[in-house]
Amino acid sequence: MTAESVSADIDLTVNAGGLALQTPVMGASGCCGFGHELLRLGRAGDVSALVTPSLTARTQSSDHRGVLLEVPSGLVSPTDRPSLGTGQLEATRLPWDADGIPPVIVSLAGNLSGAYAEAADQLRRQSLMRRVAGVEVNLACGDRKNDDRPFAHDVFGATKVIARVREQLPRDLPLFAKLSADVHDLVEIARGCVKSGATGLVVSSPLRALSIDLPTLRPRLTPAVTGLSGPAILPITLRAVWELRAAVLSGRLPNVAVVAVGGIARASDAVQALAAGASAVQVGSVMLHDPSSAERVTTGLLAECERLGIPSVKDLIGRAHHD
Amino acid sequence: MTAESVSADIDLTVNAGGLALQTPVMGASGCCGFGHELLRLGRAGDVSALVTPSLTARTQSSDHRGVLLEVPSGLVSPTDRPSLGTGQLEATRLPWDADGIPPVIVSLAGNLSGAYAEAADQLRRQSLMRRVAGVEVNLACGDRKNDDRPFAHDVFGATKVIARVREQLPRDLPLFAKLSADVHDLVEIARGCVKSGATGLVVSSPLRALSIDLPTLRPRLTPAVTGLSGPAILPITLRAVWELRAAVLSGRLPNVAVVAVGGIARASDAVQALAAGASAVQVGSVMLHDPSSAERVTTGLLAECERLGIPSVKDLIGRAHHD
Amino acid sequence: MVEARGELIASRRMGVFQHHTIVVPELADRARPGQLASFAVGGRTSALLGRRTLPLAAITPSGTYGGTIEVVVDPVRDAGMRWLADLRVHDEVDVIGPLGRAFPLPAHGVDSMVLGVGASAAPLGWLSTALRDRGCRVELMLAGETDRHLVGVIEARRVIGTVSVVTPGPTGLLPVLRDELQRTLRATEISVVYAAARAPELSAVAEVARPFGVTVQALLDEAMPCGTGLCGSCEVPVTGSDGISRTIRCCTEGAVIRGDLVEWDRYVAELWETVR
Amino acid sequence: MVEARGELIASRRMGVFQHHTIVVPELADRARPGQLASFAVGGRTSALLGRRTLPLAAITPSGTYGGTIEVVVDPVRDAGMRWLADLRVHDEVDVIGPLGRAFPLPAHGVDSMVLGVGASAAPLGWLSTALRDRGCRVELMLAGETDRHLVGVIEARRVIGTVSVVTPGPTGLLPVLRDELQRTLRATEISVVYAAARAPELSAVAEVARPFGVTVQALLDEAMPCGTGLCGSCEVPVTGSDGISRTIRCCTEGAVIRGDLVEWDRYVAELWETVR
Ligand SMILES: Cc1cc2nc3c(=O)[nH]c(=O)nc-3n(C[C@H](O)[C@H](O)[C@H](O)COP(=O)(O)OP(=O)(O)OC[C@H]3O[C@@H](n4cnc5c(N)ncnc54)[C@H](O)[C@@H]3O)c2cc1C
Ligand SMILES: Cc1cc2nc3c(=O)[nH]c(=O)nc-3n(C[C@H](O)[C@H](O)[C@H](O)COP(=O)(O)OP(=O)(O)OC[C@H]3O[C@@H](n4cnc5c(N)ncnc54)[C@H](O)[C@@H]3O)c2cc1C
Ligand SMILES: Cc1cc2nc3c(=O)[nH]c(=O)nc-3n(C[C@H](O)[C@H](O)[C@H](O)COP(=O)(O)O)c2cc1C
Ligand SMILES: Cc1cc2nc3c(=O)[nH]c(=O)nc-3n(C[C@H](O)[C@H](O)[C@H](O)COP(=O)(O)O)c2cc1C
Ligand code: FES
Ligand code: FES
Repeated sequence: MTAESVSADIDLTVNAGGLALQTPVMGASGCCGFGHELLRLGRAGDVSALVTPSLTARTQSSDHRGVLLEVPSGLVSPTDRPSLGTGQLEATRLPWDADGIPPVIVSLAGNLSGAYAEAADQLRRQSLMRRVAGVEVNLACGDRKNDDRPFAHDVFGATKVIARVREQLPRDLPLFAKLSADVHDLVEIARGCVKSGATGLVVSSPLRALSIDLPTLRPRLTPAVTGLSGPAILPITLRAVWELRAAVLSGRLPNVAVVAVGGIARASDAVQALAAGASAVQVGSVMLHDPSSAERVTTGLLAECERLGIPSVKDLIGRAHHD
Repeated sequence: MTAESVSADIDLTVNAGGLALQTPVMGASGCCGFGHELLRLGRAGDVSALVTPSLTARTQSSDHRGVLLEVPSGLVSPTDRPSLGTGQLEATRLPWDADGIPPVIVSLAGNLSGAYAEAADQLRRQSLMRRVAGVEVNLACGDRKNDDRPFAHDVFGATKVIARVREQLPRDLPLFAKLSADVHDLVEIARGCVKSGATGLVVSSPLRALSIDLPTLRPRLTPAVTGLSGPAILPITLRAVWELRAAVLSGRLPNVAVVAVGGIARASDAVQALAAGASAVQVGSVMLHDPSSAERVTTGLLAECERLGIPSVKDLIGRAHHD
Repeated sequence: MVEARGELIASRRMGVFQHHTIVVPELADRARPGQLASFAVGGRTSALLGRRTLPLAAITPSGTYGGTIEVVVDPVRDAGMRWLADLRVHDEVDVIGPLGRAFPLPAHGVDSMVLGVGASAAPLGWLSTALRDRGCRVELMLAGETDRHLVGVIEARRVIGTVSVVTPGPTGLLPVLRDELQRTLRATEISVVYAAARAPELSAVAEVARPFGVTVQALLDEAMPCGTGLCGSCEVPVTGSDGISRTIRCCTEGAVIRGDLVEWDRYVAELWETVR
Repeated sequence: MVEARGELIASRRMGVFQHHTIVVPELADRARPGQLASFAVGGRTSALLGRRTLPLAAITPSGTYGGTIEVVVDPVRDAGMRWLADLRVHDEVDVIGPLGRAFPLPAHGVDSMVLGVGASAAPLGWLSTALRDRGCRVELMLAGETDRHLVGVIEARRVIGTVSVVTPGPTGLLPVLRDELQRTLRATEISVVYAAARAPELSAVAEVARPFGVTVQALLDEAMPCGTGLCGSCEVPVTGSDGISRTIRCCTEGAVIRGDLVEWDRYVAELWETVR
């Protein structure tokens, strides 16, 4: 059952930070690959946009496998996975021109603001850039110049990265800053990113976490680069979205689109995220659990709109803030 | 089966910030009541110390029920529950002198540093104070002088509260600062608390969270005072404990005991928390799910020590930091 | 109050509900009508932290099967109830009980009404028998969304004689329930109503009964996520005999509460489900 | 690769393991020995996000039952496997498959050895039959912690004739397995070893086989939490034919991998369980 067959009457299209989307359900970075696997599963069309795994200026291997550990209702995994260099895009036979591949958002990572800028610069020069509908900047990476603390935890670091990436990209290309919810003042960091050119905010990256192996009693993954994702963090995601939207409404933050990521697993989660103020959601870990999740969320979203008597999913956005 | 009957050989005693404990398994604030319920269940002796629900200077009702919402592997609940005034302690027929009641730690809350100080002052004057083995300061409350942001999110606010409470209490009384893990620089806040007199740190309070009701599309609890607890947050708790212990080892933080709270549900969780650097753990939400949890964790901890060939649970503390 | 592992030994459909018989001698030997049992749900791999607390439908003290309790589960209430309903014979489940206050029984015979809605009506057959044993006249009224949402009509007819059944009219269940109750209270000498339902229906019952000076003993079948008094999630606002407002914990101080004491408007307004 | 709901139609104990037969026509009609099926575990209320990916033990293409697959589950491996093992007839489960690369079969008869450890040996009966059908001589070696950890010895004897059994000696299973394998390779003309086991045992098999110039086709029965190639958690370090190190995804590019290609030391050192 495709989303459309449920109800032709309800409008699912949204615009998130300049990005026109057929539905509010995107695929989160690193959880949907580059498109090969979803195509093979016949599920590439389930997401309204595909965010790629984070790319870096140079192809990077990693000391460890990108192993997932199972924790209650969540996954703990490394945030410094091996990554492809943006200069290598052409050579990699990505299926971005294939039928059924949705708009592609390229995620960029780095350890210095200059590295992000270089990754963006190289990306712009690739011929595949014609298929790139937007860029998402993964700010959960450690800043070499700031004791390896994540850029997303520091307003100056985050602002600088966004400004330098913005410079490298076409003026009208939607640019998303992916923030972390585990900071005490999310709005301050968000404001810095918007001022330096982000057209949208994505919350949240995996939250800093740790898991210790028994019986060795050693961390199972490197503590500095371990994150928690999955349904366990949904209430924290919702809170972060709420806070950003409330800041827009109170004037503390310029008007900017928010995209919710972190624990979205079913339609009711997506409805909550939209009501809290998100213009779209991304499904991540749950795609690993069940690759039909994006479709289930989309279909369920239609059903929820019908049940609530809402003609356009846009009418849900920010509803929790109305009296 | 009591913990002792499993193995008489293994030493479970620990010292946490000046507090001598028979086992590392304490009962978390607000999840074990004042002792009545655990006594009735025959389970008061399962915890090595009972942390009371937070008390305030004056008895406070609340606009809403202290309702728990179920989320995946967690609970979302209000952090501003109705509270008893410390001045009313005597009148409340608390069972703190009853047989089987473990050492009591009184949790204090407030909305101004002066209110915490007043609560501490009144507590000290109560005759039940003779049964109080320590004080835990719940810093997750909003600071009226700082836009209602939690004290635990602001180094100045947190430091001031701890200093003012310290002044009111006997010099040798163990004093714990209960911190929140959802800040970008936990160590900085911890350092302020230790410098102003905390002998121990407890991490973490529930994390800021939100849940939205369908079909009303309104927040189910007041967003500013909603927290997430339960196994969902365990990896975040472990990460916070690790970070504090690493800061002690690197000299960034004075040597101070850390108590882990947040998602501890079984013995392996407690082992992880101790290995990450905690001297003790507190069981919270899981006691609501199953009041035999504290005993299960304790018994399992003995078994884990046996399996690992460790004669004293103290040998586990901080083990994950050894090479 | 004891914690125990119970073993499901019989299970049958009861309309849209599921009726379970569970061996738990520790509990079966001491429970009275109106008391509750609280279950951990979802099994070892469960993401559900809250317990599910239900009125006991009946007990059989230790005998052949070593003491059983019975409960009626509404599987559509939430995922945890669904899990509970889906248990099969020989499955084990973690139970705490008996919890809370039983229906206070009159010392001598009075005219009474026993009223229940949906699965909440589960304990009313047991209660009716106890009332009849004390010489009470019992009028039984069972309400539900459809015929398949009525619990124990046939069994009740055997015990009680007159059983009236209420199903929704064009504007829903509540108006019909109110009318039927009002008519019965007018036409009889009933001095007490024992009711078991969700809060909105109980509120209506209390309101209808008030002008008649009839005492309502209401079993509040609402979410009680710990069942042991530890969490405070089940608090019910009441007006004490001193006229002062306070809250009582439904799981340990209820779930049977005198209808005239509950601040119904406040309670119903504040009620949120504790499950997604 | 398809996603489907499967219905368990038969389940029996197999020593310490559980053998399940599941109706999933979409999968049964296309799988070959060495391929995998991946299951969502824990049901609706599950806290477990990772899938459990297992080698298929057998298939029966669509017929009376509409096409079945078989798997052998080790319940003590983790809580998810326990849930899978505890499923009962008529329960439904979410399956994705067939996944990955089958054992490459020789075009004509060769002398082969088929070796498996514990529940991982599940597909080897099926594989042996396929090899025999191609005219291969098959030596079967089954290893396990105890007699109750051996899968399909009796069935295998019917198909293969000679089946040797390896259980632990005073210093564990691995030394005995090595010795037995070495002795057999010395005494026979075996040119290929098909092995299914966890990584440490497979590493030993590859090491023993290397000096004999014998090809090892190894089915890596390790955690594959998505099964579809999306997560990258199952990566195995290999040396390509170009001599350059890279990683391949066990679930989609394995789980059968040539033993001489795997960088075993690195792989085993990096292996962590993906479950608590
Ligand atoms: C069947 C019945 C009829 C009632 N009729 C009236 C009435 O007409 N007017 C009125 O003001 N109140 C009436 N009541 C209320 C009753 O008198 C008590 O006020 C009420 O039951 C006490 O409830 P409680 O929850 O406050 O106390 P509880 O602690 O529940 O009850 C106190 C004790 O009284 C016993 N008890 C309760 N009701 C009766 C009874 N009717 N006869 C003998 N013992 C009893 C209980 O078994 C219990 O042990 C009636 C109660 C019942 C159960
Ligand atoms: C039974 C057997 C015996 C082997 N003996 C030797 C050996 O003595 N020396 C050596 O260097 N390598 C040997 N090999 C390895 C073999 O020649 C290929 O190199 C290997 O199977 C290719 O594996 P792959 O994973 O790289 O490619 P794959 O993609 O798995 O295999 C490529 C294709 O070759 C087919 N195939 C695999 N093996 C054979 C075979 N033996 N005969 C015909 N077709 C085959 C498969 O069906 C497949 O379609 C043997 C393999 C098998 C299965
Ligand atoms: C296996 C895996 C790989 C990921 N890779 C990336 C990545 O490359 N870049 C990035 O910004 N986020 C990455 N993430 C984070 C997700 O995009 C998402 O922010 C996070 O998982 C929270 O969403 P979820 O709860 O829906 O999984 C990854 C997450 C997982 C589980
Ligand atoms: C019902 C409930 C009541 C609580 N009340 C308090 C409180 O009064 N004071 C406090 O500091 N923390 C309170 N907490 C937080 C717990 O002490 C603990 O920090 C938190 O729940 C995380 O631990 P857990 O995951 O083991 O539950 C409460 C938590 C719950 C669930
Ligand atoms: S359900 Fe927890 S106090 Fe009643
Ligand atoms: S198990 Fe996820 S990529 Fe293989």
